[in-house]
Amino acid sequence: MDKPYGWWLPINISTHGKPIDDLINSLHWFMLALFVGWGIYFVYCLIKFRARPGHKADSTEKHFRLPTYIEIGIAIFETILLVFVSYPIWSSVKNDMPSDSDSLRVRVVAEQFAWNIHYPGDDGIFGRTDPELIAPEDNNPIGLDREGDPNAKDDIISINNFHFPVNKPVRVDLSSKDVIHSFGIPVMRVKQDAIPGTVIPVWFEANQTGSFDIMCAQLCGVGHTRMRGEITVQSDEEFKAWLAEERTYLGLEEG
Amino acid sequence: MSVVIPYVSKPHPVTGVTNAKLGIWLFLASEVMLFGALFSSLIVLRVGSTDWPVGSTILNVPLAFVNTIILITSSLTMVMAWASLKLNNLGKYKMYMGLTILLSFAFLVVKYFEYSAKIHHGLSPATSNFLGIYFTMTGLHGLHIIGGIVVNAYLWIPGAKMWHSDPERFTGRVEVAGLYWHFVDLVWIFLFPTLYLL
Amino acid sequence: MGDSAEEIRHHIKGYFLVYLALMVLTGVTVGVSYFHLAIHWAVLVAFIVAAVKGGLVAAIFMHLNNEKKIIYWILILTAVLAVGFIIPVLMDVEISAYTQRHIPQ
Amino acid sequence: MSSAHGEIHAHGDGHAHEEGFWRKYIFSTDHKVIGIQYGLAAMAFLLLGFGLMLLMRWQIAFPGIQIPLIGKALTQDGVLSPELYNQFGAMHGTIMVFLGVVPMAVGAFGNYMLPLQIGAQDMAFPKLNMASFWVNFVGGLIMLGSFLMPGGAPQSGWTSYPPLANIAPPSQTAWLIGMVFLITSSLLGSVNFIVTAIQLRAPGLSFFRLPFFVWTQLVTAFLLLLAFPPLEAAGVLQLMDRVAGTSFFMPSGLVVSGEILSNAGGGNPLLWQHLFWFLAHPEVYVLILPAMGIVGEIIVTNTRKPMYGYNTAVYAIIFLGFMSFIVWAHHMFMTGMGTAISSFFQATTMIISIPSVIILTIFLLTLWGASIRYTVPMLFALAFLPMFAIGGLTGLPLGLTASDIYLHDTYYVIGHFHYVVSPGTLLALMGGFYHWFPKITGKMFNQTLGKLHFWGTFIGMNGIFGPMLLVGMAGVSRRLYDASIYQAAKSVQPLNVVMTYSSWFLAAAQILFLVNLFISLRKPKTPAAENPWESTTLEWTAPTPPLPHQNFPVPPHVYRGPYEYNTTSREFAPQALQEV
Ligand code: HEA
Ligand code: HEA
Ligand code: CUA
Ligand SMILES: [Cu+2]
Repeated sequence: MDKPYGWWLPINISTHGKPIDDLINSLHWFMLALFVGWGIYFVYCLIKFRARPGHKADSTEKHFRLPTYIEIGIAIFETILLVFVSYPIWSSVKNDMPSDSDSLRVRVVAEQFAWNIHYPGDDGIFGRTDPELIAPEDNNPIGLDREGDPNAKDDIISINNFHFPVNKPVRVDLSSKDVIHSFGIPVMRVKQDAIPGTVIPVWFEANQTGSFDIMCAQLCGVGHTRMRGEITVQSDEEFKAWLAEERTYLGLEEG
Repeated sequence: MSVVIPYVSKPHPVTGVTNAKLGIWLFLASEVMLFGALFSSLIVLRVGSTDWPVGSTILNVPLAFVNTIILITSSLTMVMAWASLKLNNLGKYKMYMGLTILLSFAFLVVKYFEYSAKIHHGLSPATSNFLGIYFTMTGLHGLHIIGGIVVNAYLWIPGAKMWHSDPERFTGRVEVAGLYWHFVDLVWIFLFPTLYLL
Repeated sequence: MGDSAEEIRHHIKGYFLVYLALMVLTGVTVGVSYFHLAIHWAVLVAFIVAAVKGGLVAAIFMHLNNEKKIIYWILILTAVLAVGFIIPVLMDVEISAYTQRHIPQ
Repeated sequence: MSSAHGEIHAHGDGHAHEEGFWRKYIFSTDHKVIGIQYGLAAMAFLLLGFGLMLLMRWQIAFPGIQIPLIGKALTQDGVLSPELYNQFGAMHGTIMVFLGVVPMAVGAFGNYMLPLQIGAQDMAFPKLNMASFWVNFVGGLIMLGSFLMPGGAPQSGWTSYPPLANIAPPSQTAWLIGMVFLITSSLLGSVNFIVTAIQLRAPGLSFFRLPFFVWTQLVTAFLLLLAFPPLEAAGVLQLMDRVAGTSFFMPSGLVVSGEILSNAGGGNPLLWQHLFWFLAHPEVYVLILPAMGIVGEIIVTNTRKPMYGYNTAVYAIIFLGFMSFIVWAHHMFMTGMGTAISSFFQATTMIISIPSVIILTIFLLTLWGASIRYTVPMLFALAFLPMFAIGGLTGLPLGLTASDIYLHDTYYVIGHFHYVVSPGTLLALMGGFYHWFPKITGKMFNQTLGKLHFWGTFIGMNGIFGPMLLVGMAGVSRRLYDASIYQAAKSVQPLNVVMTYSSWFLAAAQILFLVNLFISLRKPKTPAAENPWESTTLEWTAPTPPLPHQNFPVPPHVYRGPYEYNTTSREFAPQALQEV
């Protein structure tokens, strides 16, 4: 396939992204048509009706129908886009949360200036977290209660490295430790602000492997520019292998 | 030769109001948006909070009650000041206007005691969002009171000279000052229950 | 507003009556607050009373009971916008079903 | 006219002797002097805002490379630091919007032209008018002062989102105080404008005889009057958060650089965004409406025929103004908004695009059957149409949640609104400048330099903002100090270089403007400046320049609609003209 990034939309590796791209593209064709249409008329007027000897402005009261029809047309087209295109996409993005059974569920906790990815481990249950316990130095940037909470024992925390399997829905519970960030993955057609004090669910499913950028899309301070994460979409086996690596790296016993 | 601006004392034939009257109402409209936004914020914060106290458990209702009485009374004296001018009675005007100013000071004094009591008990805006919004809104309202005092004080003595040159315009000014003052009173009428009683 | 001395005197009676009403109503709000009604009732009562009081001040003291059209239009516009602000905000901030708020991260 | 002239000047001079320098030029209550004061201040701020951006653009195009010449003055290694980048970005936005374009469009053009166009002697409240300028001036000084504060200028973006803004360096407090001043100034100003436009119209000047520009100013004034207070409230709340330790915008348990913040919590960051955008969306129409007004005046004058569907245009403007109050949350689609509310705001956003389309269509149809004179102001006005069209059209994908998911906070947004504010509004303002310069100064400017300025500006701006849309499409986030670490940005880096060179080109074009300004001012007064475009509206029947205070030797009376070109036996029939 062609190179992933260019001067227009980059490749889309998400299952829900296609309609979004179609909307953006068709909308731009529509805009172009309007602009060129009007533009032609515009330029025509500029030439035809330029002031010149013997040419006099015609001030008689006129009424043109066509523009009114065009305006109505624009209104109708916008309504269609809104009701039949934008609304369905948005509601699926917002409501079709995959069930925990057939999806990978992770927490993403944004902070100045990194993305903390929190995997529940084999038990599939997120351990309790508590701001008091935050200790970046011993791999605990989100205050996971490893001692107190049994569910936390097998939890895996990865910083800026977000691995997940291809062809499997991923549900992210997005939150922030400090200020507002925005979890943006261009190739995944995903963007969601991380609002401190709230947890916002986001879902997506990749249909292609590879590794791509996570960009922070909301000004979050001096490090906003380098708040770069990386998603690595891989086969289920590779993903499992990676989890195991992480587990040993973190010195956790098998779940 | 200098500017002649129409409709400063006589109302505009079509709109039926003087410039000042239209102006003050526009200003009050913006004030409505200002306090409207603050009340909205209060609602948002309150609905969003899990531990919003009942005002009366923290704030001093009797003092606020007294202040309500004071403010309402000052509204009455204010409108009476205007009415006295309408009845061509400058003396009465001065009396009522004087009373209004007096009452406004009384209001501020009571507020002062209220605030200092809070601070004394170590209750500051930082203690909770309830106290935060309480100090913010009553504080802003207090500033409006002070503004009103300044205007009224001016109209009370120095500004009153105009009564002899252009009584109509002066009466208009007093009416405008009155509108502002009643609005400040009106805001308090809503602040009192929302902050102190609920 | 009427301008003849007669009407003014008549108005003045009105002012004092309104004043009394305001006093009484203030008493009512405070009185009610001691019954410790269920919150929504308390809010309702408090708001109604406040609205009546505010209405009186606006209508009589501020002469809104007979004011020029243009003033009414300005105030209507303002009221519409104020309401048009708070309703969507409340819907978004609190009733938004897609964010679970106040969960410590 | 000219016969009355000598006697008029006698008035003018006689008057000049009455007041001293200070009353006449500094603390003047004359709307014309105040207008010029606003204009000069705004121009300075526009150039400053541009200057800041030139530095930023260098860093964007050549990340980590020393800024030529002045680099060393900013940082010791001569490379723009990320801190400075954020400060300049935030201040560029703040200055351009609140201290540049609005004071220019409303403070300068509105103040100067509104009373003249309605045949009034001055604003309804001249002293208030002076006050509003000086309050605005103080606000501007505070904003400038913030650059010198410890920790540097405000750096949380012009949107100042908490919690970031709450934990920002002290200068953020200055930003808030400065905003309170600017807001107060706008409130005073807008009250004044509305009262003036409603009460002080010359006899015979009914609402539907008002020049289009006056209508846009009237609607703008209402937007400022009713949209600004919520931001004032928000400003006060954030001020409390910062100085009094409240947490209106801060939930509990925030951990900033390892420290748990001690604030009580329970606040809501989104509350700020709602309050902010409730102002800031109407604000953007404050940026465009006066521009549309100016463009309308210029186009109609230079087409030598009445405006097509004047009444429709007026209704469209009013509708636009009203709608602009209920679309604000389209800036917040990605904050976790549900389907119900987002649908509401998508709908209103789509609806609001219609009146804009109508207005543009009206301008375009006015060209039909016209006799277009390509004067300098007309060039700017004509260019405004396609530029605003691009800016407006690119608003549509942003207005639909589905496409906004991808485009939100990318350079596409930057491209969108710069097309409306820069090649849109700024071109219109420059056009207005050339249109009214003769009446204001009694002198003519240099046509050739004017045309060069136009082409330079037009090409330069498109060279900047056209590519910007593509950069956004590639997915590059805004407010990035150094995007080069992202794959998406690498592919569009050449475009960034083009944009930066274009911005220099644009800067060069502005030098032509300034040169033209100065040489024109040093020319002698000419009668040619009386009514060079043969316009019909009232300001052109006033003496040149209009009399200090009082404007007209005798209060004008209006007998006809605003744009009677070739409708009578005359080529053009001024509004104040009785017999034909
Ligand atoms: C003057 C300023 C201005 C104007 C007029 C507009 C006009 C519009 N804006 Fe824009 N907008 C901004 C300034 C402006 N905007 C700013 C500053 C921001 C960013 C703030 C920030 O985040 O920092 C922004 C951001 C912004 C967003 C948020 C994007 C995001 O953050 O994700 C959205 C979303 O809906 C939006 C939508 C619109 C729409 C639908 C219009 C509509 O009103 C447009 C209607 C106009 C048209 C539809 C054009 C019609 C013309 C024709 C069809 C004729 C065409 C042809 C010829 C004449 C040749 N704008
Ligand atoms: C009115 C608003 C306005 C205007 C006019 C401009 C004008 C320009 N802007 Fe700006 N811009 C903003 C408002 C504006 N901007 C805002 C709100 C932001 C977001 C900030 C944030 O992220 O918080 C932004 C952000 C922004 C960015 C993104 C930064 C980032 O995200 O990291 C960039 C990047 O190139 C940019 C560039 C420019 C350029 C090159 C111009 C040029 O067009 C400048 C042209 C200027 C001139 C040509 C001077 C003209 C004036 C005169 C010569 C006097 C004229 C005289 C009369 C009219 C009488 N702007
Ligand atoms: Cu995190 Cu920007
Ligand atoms: Cu907007």
